[in-house]
Amino acid sequence: MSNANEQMAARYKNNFLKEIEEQAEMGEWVKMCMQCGVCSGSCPTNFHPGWDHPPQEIFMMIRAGKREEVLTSNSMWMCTSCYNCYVRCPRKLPITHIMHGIAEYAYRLGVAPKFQPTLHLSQTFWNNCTKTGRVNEVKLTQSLYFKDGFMAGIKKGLEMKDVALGLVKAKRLNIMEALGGGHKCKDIKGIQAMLAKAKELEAKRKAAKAAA
Amino acid sequence: MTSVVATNQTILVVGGGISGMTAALEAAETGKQVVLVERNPWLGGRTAQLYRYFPKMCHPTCGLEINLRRLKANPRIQVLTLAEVTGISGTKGDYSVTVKLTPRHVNENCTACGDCGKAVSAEIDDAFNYNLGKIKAAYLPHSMAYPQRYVIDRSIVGTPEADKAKAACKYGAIDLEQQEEVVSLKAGAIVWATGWKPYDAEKITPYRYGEFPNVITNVEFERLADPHGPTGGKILRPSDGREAKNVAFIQCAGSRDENHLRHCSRFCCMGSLKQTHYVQEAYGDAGKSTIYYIDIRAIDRFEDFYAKVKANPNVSFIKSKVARISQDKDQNPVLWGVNTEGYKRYSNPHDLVVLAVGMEPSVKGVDIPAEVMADSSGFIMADPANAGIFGAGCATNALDVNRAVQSATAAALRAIQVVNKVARAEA
Amino acid sequence: MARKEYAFYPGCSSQKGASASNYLTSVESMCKTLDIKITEIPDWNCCGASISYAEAGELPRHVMNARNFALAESNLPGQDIVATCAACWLGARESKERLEHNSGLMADTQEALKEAGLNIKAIPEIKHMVEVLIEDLGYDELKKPVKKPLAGMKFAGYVGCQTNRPFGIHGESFENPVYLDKLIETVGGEAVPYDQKVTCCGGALAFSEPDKAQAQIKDIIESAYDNGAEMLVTPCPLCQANTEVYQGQINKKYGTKFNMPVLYYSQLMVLAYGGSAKEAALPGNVIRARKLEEFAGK
Amino acid sequence: MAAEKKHAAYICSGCGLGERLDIAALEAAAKKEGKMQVVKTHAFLCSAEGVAMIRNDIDNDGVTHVAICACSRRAKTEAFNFPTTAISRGNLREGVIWVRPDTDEARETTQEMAEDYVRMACAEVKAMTQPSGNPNTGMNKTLLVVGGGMSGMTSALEAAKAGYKVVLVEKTGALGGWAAKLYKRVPTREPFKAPQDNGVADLVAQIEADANIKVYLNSTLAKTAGAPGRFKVDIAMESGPTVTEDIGAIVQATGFSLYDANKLPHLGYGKSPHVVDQAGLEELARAANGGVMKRADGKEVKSVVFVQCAGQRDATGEHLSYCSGYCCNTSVKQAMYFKDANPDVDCVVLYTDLRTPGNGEDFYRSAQNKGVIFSKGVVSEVVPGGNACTVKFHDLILDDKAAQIEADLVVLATGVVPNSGVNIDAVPAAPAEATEGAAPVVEEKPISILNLDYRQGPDIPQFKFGFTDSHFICFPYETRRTAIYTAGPVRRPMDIAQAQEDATGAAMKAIQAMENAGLGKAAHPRAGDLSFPTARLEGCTQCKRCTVECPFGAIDEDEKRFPLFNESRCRRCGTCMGACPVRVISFENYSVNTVGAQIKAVNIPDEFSEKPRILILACENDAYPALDMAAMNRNEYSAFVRAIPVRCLGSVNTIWITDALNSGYDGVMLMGCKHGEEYQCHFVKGSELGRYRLSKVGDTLKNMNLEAERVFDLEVAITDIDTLPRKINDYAAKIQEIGMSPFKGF
Repeated sequence: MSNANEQMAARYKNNFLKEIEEQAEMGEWVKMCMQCGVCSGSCPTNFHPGWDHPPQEIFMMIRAGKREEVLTSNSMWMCTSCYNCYVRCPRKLPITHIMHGIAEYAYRLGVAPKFQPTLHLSQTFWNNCTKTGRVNEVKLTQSLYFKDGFMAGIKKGLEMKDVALGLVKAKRLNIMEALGGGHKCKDIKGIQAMLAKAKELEAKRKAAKAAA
Repeated sequence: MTSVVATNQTILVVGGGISGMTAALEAAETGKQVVLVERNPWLGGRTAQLYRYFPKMCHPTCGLEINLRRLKANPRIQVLTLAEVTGISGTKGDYSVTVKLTPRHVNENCTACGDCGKAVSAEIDDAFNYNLGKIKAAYLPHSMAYPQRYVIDRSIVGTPEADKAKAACKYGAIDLEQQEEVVSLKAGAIVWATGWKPYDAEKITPYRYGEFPNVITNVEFERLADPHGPTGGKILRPSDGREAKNVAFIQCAGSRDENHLRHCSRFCCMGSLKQTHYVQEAYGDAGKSTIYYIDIRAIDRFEDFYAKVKANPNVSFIKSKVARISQDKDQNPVLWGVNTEGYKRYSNPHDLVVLAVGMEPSVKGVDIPAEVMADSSGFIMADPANAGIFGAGCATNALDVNRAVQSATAAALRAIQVVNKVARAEA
Repeated sequence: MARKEYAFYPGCSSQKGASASNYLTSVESMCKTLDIKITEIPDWNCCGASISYAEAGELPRHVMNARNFALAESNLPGQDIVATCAACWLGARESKERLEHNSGLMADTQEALKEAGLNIKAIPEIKHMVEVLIEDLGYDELKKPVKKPLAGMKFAGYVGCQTNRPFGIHGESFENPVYLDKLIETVGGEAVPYDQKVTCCGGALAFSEPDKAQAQIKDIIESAYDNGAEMLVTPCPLCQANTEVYQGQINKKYGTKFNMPVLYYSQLMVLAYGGSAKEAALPGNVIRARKLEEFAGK
Repeated sequence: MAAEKKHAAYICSGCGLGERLDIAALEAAAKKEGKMQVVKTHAFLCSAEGVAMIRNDIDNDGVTHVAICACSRRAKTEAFNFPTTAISRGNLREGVIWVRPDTDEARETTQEMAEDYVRMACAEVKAMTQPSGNPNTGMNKTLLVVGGGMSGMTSALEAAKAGYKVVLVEKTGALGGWAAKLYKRVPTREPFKAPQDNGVADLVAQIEADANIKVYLNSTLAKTAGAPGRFKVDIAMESGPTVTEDIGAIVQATGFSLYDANKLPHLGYGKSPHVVDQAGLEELARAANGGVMKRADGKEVKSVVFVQCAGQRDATGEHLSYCSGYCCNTSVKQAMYFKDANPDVDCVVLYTDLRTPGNGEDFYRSAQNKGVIFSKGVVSEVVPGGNACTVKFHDLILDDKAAQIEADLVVLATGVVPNSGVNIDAVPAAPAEATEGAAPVVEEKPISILNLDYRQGPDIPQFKFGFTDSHFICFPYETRRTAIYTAGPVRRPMDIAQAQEDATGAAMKAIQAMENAGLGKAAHPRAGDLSFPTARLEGCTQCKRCTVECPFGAIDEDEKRFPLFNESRCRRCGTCMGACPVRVISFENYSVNTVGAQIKAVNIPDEFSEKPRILILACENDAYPALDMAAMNRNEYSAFVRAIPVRCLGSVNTIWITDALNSGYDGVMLMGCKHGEEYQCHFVKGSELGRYRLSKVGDTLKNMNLEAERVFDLEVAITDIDTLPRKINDYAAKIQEIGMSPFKGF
């Protein structure tokens, strides 16, 4: 287990619920769940066997202190941000954001599943779009396909060939972007500085809570 | 012109459902003068629209028969139907009340012989049966309607249809000239027993009520099971009249939900447990019921009723708030969700889905014509500042019939306390 | 002086050469016809989209949107922000809501913005282009310029998620929103009823969990076909891309014969307003909408 | 009322009666067989003019008895209301023309039907006198309240506020009952977020300040004798003499006892001081008084588990099978005691169904918001440890059968049992035994609360699980001991808020009972009925059937072992009348004779006429309305039946049946309410007793060597508007099958 993880586990001893409430975005809502299951049923239903644990079950596991099972789970990473659970919850829990929050926390602690494709996507996307302020779709797709190493990338690349070609034909994928070209913001520096500050502030806020 | 005899020792009861009738009867049978005001053209309220009661599976109309006999035998109660209180002024022990009377267009000469109904061809929605069927525009609201008099629906007044009805009546009972009138009366105390309304199921959009014909509400299901109902007591699908043998009951349809009703409506669990008996009664072992629930609230001694239903192999329970309903090509509603006891996904087709819609106080949204205090759900709260106006029954809380009647009986005493005080003061 | 002016937030996908460039093209010609002036927010940046949650965390995501607010506010004062991308719109609206209801978050955001020499006074209203059309103009206004009704053409209005939940278009139900159907009818087309109208296309998981996402997409297209639709219509670039570009792969995997064009509402409107195939950016569709191309030719 | 009788029949020819029936023939029947001095026909009898005609004959022509031959007695009741005059109703509309086809072949039998109903109405009214009211009334208007808890105090105060004197008897040394032991109570007003003051002190203060309320502490009831309006109650005080109070009516609010947690060793109770029941937790809370919660050994509680349904909702039969209703909210409240004092205390509530109805949902939400954890699980065992207890349970959501929690303290929600005194039905006295005069065998324990000096036992009959609730949904204050009402948790498991509402309602009913007893009027369901039973004791054989069968314990035995009627306890159902083998019991307006005369008034065609006659005796509350409504729906049935409404099947005397069969009726249908556990008879045992009695008719039939089918007992519900006509027709067909009775023309 990672260092950060051990620290937090120690800090919150046996109270995983409290840990989530303080450290995960919207975590303070978890305690309000009444286990009706409408969120679980609302999650895109063709996704099985996608979910090990649907939201309502995750919440129950948090209350039951199943820390490792929750943080290392794949489940939160299956969220497509469709917001069905969010709008149907009779207790008005912002479930979509809670799922994101728990996932983000697991990642922050370094205990999220290794090679979790959605996590990788999230990293890649954010790094891509914050690099220049705007998404470079070609580089995005490249880095996605090559995430499992070069050969796999080629394979995936071939798989996706038709897709890519189609887009290129339709002038919706600009190979030029791969070579330094492509869209970017003017004030990249400002954006970087701004984001650095934001990261710093957020880390401070969460640490303060843990310290309290 | 309608004349009402009332003094500041009179008790005004607003609402002629079982709570209002009870409050009125208990007070009158204790020697008090009572004016009973009801918005419908008939007394009995929503209990009269139920087929059976839990847990005894007996018939509400049986109690209604007794209450009506008590009423007919009691000269101290004046009943105003098609009447709504429009204003209350004054204070405890001395209220002045205005009541708006909508014309029935049929006077006390009516013998309920039915000739006007035969003469008229125009049809209107059958309100008593929650609009599941149609009735003639000259109608007796239902077999136990009191007063036992026909009603000429306003929609035909001024049309040849109404003239047909008038011509058919041998007893001069039809008065098409009747106008809306407002009567004023005194009252020493007021019992507010305006009851409840089923939560509007169309607002629960994932269940597609109003879009899918085979998704109905619990109150509508009562009418399907009742021999007086639109299907003569047969449980049939609205879409195609086919027998509905595989019925789903969705609990907390609107209740316990911050997007709809925050409170638990209390009666719906027992209501659905009761309604599984209707399915069993109609189709024997071919009738299957499934109850989708969060918590089964079969409170206190009702537990044994729940236990009996649970023991019935034709009834299954799934701990789940149904996420959404879709419809297959045969118009079977398909329920989607997860059984939370051990995370089991389901997508179950049923012949018919009954939404156990919750209880919304009728006073909600309506401005009660007096400073009556209501909580944020719209239920009337006991309020020292209005010590002469008392809530009763489901206007005060989500109650089953039994508790509503208790509440109404209590309200009657509170009202009597006020008028007795007035009497002592004037003696 | 146009009758309406907005600070335009196209978003990354709706840039020249990007995956939704055809959306941009059609929106621009649509706005011209409707006399709506959209001015791009100078140096706008990515909204971060939903998917960035893990790497970005909370504050940085809001800060990214806040920067756009600040830029719009200072450069295009008094103008509402209009986004064409569902994700941009949702991301921006979420940030606006969160910042306005959480003073601590707002303070931190301002502090971060300072690093880029910006700050927020009051966050402008944030609208999706659909809201501009329906709420600011109204269906009647949208009908007026129709020269060539898309008569006899059957479309499945695919609303998807993010223009629908959690905020949604005012007055629409989450389960069965009808604004797309109404737009289709406004331009003379026929909107077919089908039950996958708000099914999720998988969103960003089309990249990370392709099998699962494509299973969803299959349901959507299938249901559209079953109910007699010839084309799909969407308000969202990601929905458009997902439902369009993977049809080939789905055919391979499931042995289906999908070949259903997926258009933006804006493309239909441009055509109905008499615009050319080019103005409607029909060539931008990977699955060519032949029927519409002929229609535009006539 | 005029000294000599004058009988009049009024026939209506409206509503199609004139078109369908030969009115002249009806008039003739009323004159000839009906022997009416006055017979008039009106085309619209219920009109102001028609009513005025009758009114005038009564006021100016000395008419004392009126037979109205028009529509059903259930229709136009207000129009035909002549309080001082004996009235009978011949049901020609719902009873005849609406259930018969308008065809030529039907005309003859329909006319016969109508003529019979006219004769029956005349015969009935001639046998009636207008009730004059019960002479032995008691005028006392003092309310006795037994039990000084929340319910009792509320009943006392609410009655006093209405201006009535109250005697309040409490067996302990202080008022307040269980509520006084609560640190706080569940909130009763918005926002329903936090526990509120238990409110006891306030009520006690009000009672002490109220001159209308006399309180006896440390006191019990030694004897309760008499009847509504004239009870004599001996109050035994722990120290000092027994005093006698004159009482008008009684509210019994004797509350509950806790279910004995010692019966739950598997949940650790008794094994560890750190396993308590909810009452035990209240003690700890009162000790902490808002500060940190400590347990018996003084250790601060850092973790607590609440076990719901401990020994409740138990299917094994070992513990309580019911749910006590209030415990979920109580645990929610008690968890807040901990959280409000220290948010870091771990509180877990283990439940199977969380039951917080109404606004309790807000209270539940509030507890979650305070960090109380709710888990759906079934507890198998609580293992006491040295310092902490281990709660083992099956987590139903995570489907973890081996789930367990360590806790400093465990609270068991054990529920309640009612303090309802002696179960007088413990060994039911079957009517059979009764005939030998055997008194119902009565349990020794528990000790009686009311010590009623009643023939039928010392306490209120119990309903389910020992609770004394009413059996009726529409009538929660139905009681089998007139003017004695129970209120609060003794009646049904309930929380304080409900108990106070209930206590107010019970006070209402008790006040009403006193008022009506004073006026000689019956209580529900025949509210206001002035008739009352009288017995010709010279004919009485002291068989005691009446005293045993009376569902309301109205009849005792005097020192000479004759039945002693306590009219103000009587509910006028007529069960005694039906029970009496020598037919000495009758009401002025309802007697063996009023019905017998109707039976005899029917014209019986001869054996060869192919026209059988079937007598229907129908319960007036359910079966008769069902027949009426069938008619309103124009559901036709056989012209061979003649229906007579009876107050209750229990009032049916077998002589009616044997007379009918002797005089040539071909069949008899008895229509009564459902009986048994889920009975629907509004006189409780009426239909059951009636049926039991009539089951004996079989012998009579044998002796007359008639087929058993000639008497048919039918259970009818008020909704049987379709099935009832069908069953009537089936029966008529069967009778024609087995042939005409040989007893005609004798």
